[in-house]
Amino acid sequence: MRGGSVLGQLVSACGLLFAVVLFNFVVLHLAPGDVAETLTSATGGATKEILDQVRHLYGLDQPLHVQFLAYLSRLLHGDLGTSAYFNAPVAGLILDRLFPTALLVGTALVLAIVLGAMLGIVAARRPGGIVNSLVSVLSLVGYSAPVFWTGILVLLAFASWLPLFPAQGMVDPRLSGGPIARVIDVLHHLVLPAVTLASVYLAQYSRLARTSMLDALGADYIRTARAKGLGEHTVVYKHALRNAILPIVTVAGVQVSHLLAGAVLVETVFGWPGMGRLAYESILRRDAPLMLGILFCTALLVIVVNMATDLLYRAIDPRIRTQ
Amino acid sequence: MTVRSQGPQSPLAEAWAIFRRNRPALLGLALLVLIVAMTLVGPTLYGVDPLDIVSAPLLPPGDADAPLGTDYLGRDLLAGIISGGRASLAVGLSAALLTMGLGVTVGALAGFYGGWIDRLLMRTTEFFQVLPPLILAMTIVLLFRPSLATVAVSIGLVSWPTPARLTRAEFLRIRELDYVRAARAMGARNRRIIWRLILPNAAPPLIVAATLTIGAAILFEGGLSFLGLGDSNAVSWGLIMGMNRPYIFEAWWATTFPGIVLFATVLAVSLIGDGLNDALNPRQRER
Amino acid sequence: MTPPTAPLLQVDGLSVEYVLPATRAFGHKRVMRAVDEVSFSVARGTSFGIVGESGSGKSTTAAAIMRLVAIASGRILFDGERLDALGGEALRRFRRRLQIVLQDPYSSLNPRARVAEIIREPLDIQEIGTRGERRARTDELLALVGLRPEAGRAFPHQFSGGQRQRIGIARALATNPELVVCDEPVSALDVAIQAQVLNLLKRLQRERGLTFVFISHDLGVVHYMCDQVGVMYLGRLVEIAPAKRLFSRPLHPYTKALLAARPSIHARDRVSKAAGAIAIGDPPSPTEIRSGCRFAGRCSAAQAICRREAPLLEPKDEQHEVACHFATP
Amino acid sequence: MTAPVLAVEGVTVERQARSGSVRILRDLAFTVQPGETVALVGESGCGKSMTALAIMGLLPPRIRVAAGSIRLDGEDLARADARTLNRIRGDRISMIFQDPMTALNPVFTVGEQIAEVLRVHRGLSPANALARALDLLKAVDISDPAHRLRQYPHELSGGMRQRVMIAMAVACEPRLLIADEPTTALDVTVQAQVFELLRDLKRRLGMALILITHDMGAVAELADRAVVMYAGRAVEYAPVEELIRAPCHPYTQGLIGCIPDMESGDANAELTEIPGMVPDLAAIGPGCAFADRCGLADAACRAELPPVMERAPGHRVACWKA
Repeated sequence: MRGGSVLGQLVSACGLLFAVVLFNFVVLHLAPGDVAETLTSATGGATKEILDQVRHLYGLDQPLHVQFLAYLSRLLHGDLGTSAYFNAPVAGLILDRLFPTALLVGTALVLAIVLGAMLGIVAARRPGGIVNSLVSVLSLVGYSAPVFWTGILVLLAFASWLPLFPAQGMVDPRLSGGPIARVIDVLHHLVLPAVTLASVYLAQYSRLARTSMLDALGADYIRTARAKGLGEHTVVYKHALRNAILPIVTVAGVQVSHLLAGAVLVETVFGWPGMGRLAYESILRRDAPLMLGILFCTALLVIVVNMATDLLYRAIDPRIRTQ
Repeated sequence: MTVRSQGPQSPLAEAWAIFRRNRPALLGLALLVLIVAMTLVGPTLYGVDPLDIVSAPLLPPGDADAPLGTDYLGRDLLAGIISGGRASLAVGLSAALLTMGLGVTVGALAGFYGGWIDRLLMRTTEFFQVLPPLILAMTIVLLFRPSLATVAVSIGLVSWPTPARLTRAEFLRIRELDYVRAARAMGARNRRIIWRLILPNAAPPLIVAATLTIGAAILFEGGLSFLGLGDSNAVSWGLIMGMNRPYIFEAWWATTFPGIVLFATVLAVSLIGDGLNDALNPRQRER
Repeated sequence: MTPPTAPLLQVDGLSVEYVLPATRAFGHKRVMRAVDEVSFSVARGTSFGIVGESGSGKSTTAAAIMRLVAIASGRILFDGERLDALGGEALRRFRRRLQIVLQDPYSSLNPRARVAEIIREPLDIQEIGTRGERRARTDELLALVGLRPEAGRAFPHQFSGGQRQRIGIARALATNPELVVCDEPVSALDVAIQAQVLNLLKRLQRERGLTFVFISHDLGVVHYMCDQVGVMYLGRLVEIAPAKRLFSRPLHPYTKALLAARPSIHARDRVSKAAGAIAIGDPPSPTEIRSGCRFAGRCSAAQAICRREAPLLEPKDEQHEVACHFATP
Repeated sequence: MTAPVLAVEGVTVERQARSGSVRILRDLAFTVQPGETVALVGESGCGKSMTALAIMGLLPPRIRVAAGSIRLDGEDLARADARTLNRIRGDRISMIFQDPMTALNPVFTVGEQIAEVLRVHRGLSPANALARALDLLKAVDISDPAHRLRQYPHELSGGMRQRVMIAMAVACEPRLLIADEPTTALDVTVQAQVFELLRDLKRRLGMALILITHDMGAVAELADRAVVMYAGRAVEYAPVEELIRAPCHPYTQGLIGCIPDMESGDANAELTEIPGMVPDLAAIGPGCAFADRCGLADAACRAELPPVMERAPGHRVACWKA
């Protein structure tokens, strides 16, 4: 699955990106109805003049391949089109929302991996213990609970009955304070959505960590390590963990796209001003250019993150590095 | 595969014997039967139209007219939950069928024939793994008008690569096994090798995957409806939750109750999936 | 002396190639010759053994004879017919005349089929006999390999390794083949069980006049089973001789090294091993073959010519062929 | 006679199961003298590898030494705590395994893995340990040792990996090395090299060796004395030459007779078969476990377990009919 040179990875990443662009283009043209109407439906029925203007702007009267090349060239110049509802460039709208989403998804991912790995390791070391049962229940519940429902329960519990955290948004607009106070305020807002989003992946990673740790602990090289007279701590945390971490990195990389998708629901529930919330808004307004722009940008994000995990994997697995 | 009653235990009989002793899995099965029964016969037994306004809005549970309370328009929540199951389950089930059908077919072709078919599939799954599934489905539903069919198709479209990869891996593994080589040496045709040798032996993980896919599709449908992208004419659990979301602090029941049923349904399916996994893949049972 | 007959199987310049994935992003695909210009013939009713270590190409040769891998070049004549030229339905029908017994008693039987179905499978595939006849034949085959008729209703996982190998042998004999290719049939079994299976194979050969191509890494097994033996090293046959002759008077340095390396219960009686007889180093990877004799890098007798020119397999006398520039008894 | 390096006495190992415990080793006793090679030989499932793991204190979960003692230079390993065992393992006693492909940790270099032993047991600094690891790689005849030191296991061939395992095992010049089927996964020409290396190291370091194998040929090549095991019990103890020349136990006789051997002349003679198969350990009756497969067995054999009896000096057998 993995392997090949870094250059090869880069080439295939560009290929994927091109496929995403092509997909966007095709889907837009396959959609029922006139393309210009689809693009402008967010304005609530455009006049004939506006439709003509859009047709001209996007070159919709041109042959398809010319349209595609034009589309491609606009993308290369950072032009993702214009949001019909906001009447603003899509690229700018998305860029404004990038940081909140990255903060939310990043925090959730780190939380899920660190906690999940810890639980999984403890569970693997004591197959009959409480933590092991906890991991089993947690993974089952985490997998089965709809994340938007979890979010609502969390809101009801920790923003309403026990009002420890703010219910909506990322910053308190009434706040007046220095930068440190602002950071604290953002973190305060971050707790509930991040925990909610992490809960799903915590379930998965704890189970995965347990499986891979059990695999590693049962491997022949662990018996070798014990036969060398190494202490239990060295055996578990040096010899086993270094191997058990590999599948977690792989899965974390693959799941970034799922995490971004989950962020749509979580951001909607918590009013978090990220790309997911923007996607929700674009659906409410039937804003096709914005939605397509978001699809493109999230795909780009996933590709970048995947390449980063690939590099990380190379760094920690010598079998890939020295092939 | 036929299971005769006499003679030593077949792998299938053995699997059922293991499953029967798995209490969580049986619990899941019972729960699922209950929920399916509720959606099938519930609307006739509880004859309240889920779209009728029966009482004051946001009435708390325990009311004589609406046992589970009312939503923001004053519609009976219980009636909504009972009827909502139909859309959720129908979409979940048909999307899962589509996912598995597409995934298994493509995966089997790629795994069995290899070559360019395989390379094409691998590229395609890579492509779909790059697109965040929910955002992709949102785009499709937005552009193609929401309906139960659009929702089911879009879920199937974004989910098939997972079973396809699994099927491909199983086919790649099994086609190199000695009993398949032996069958080739006997002159077996590809059709026989695929249907009689590889598919039955690849079935256990695929059955488990199919179960999990149903759960995932139900969740997915819930998410789309919650965002208002479901079929607005068909009541579904996700739709009720999405519409009542602005009133969670005033009426916790209107979002919590449908959520519980949705959760219970997926939980039941997951429990059955876990049970099937233990029963069909005995080697991993110790886990 | 047996009267000379036309060979049942004749392999002539057989080569099999594998394409390896490129090591670099835009690098060239590399071709590996797993079997390189292999020629030998097997007389009807005899056993031809192929010995060699891992990577020698012995199992690939077996697969090529069974037409399970693509042949790059060369001819395979079976009873005078061009087996290598057959295809489609003709090849399919032809397969009843040759069968294979595989190494792994665990993966060679379909875990989801009952033993009777497994043994009957070749008859079903080749559409031989009526249902009743196939059933009778199955019982007959079970008895032939020393299993009770009730075994037919059981599933493979209910049997031990040795019994499973018996089932595999019964399956191979279902269509009454003339040639049976045995690919390491006993190497996964414990010695005591190995003897049971070897004796069974030998008895079956005697009773039914079977012809065997017998692949093994174990010199003792080949010596016990075979009339004629070929030694393979990195895809090439380096020596062919009657079994007794090969083991008593080997000519190729590699054969000598193999014999010297084999642990024997008579080690104590043997004069201490000549140091030069043990091959030096590890066998090189089949993907990195250089010109010249393939054994040159590990051979203590290698000269300059060995690294330059690959020796051909040439007859030293009527019975003995060897591929070495300096072959000495 | 000098004091033995290892004295195994009355060792019984049990596996805990829901349905009760199963004895997988029964009343095992043997000694290993300094510098001596003792082979444990038998078919799979006879308990030979379990014996090695019991000596090393590496028994898998739910398997434990229920009775007996395992004394290394007088110190009982069966009763030692984890800390003591860690001090001894890899230092005074070490072990190599069957599959060199999986026995080395794939994510550390060869050098790191060898150096680790020296750092733990000898307290060497990382640099000194690595320098010593280089010497060890030279000692096990690995080509280009300085380069190999920085390589990962997957970059080495099977034979080289087993050499690395050996280098690691002898790093602290142990009193006893246990080799569990050390060449089963290797080609025969490489096997001969590994045997040669083991013989050479034994001579140089004066260590004792326990060779665990299913191959009588390997026993004859390498061992001084052999213990033949069947279904968790030692059925015959003898010096190797005597064992091969005049085996007493019917099982040993069968084991030697069933080897296709080209030096014993007549290839047309059928191989001796041991009929049937190894019994299920949980279902062994009160008598001799081999009785069901033995041509000589009678009612007495099935009724009562034959004790280990001395046939000749150093040659002991557990059989009523021997």
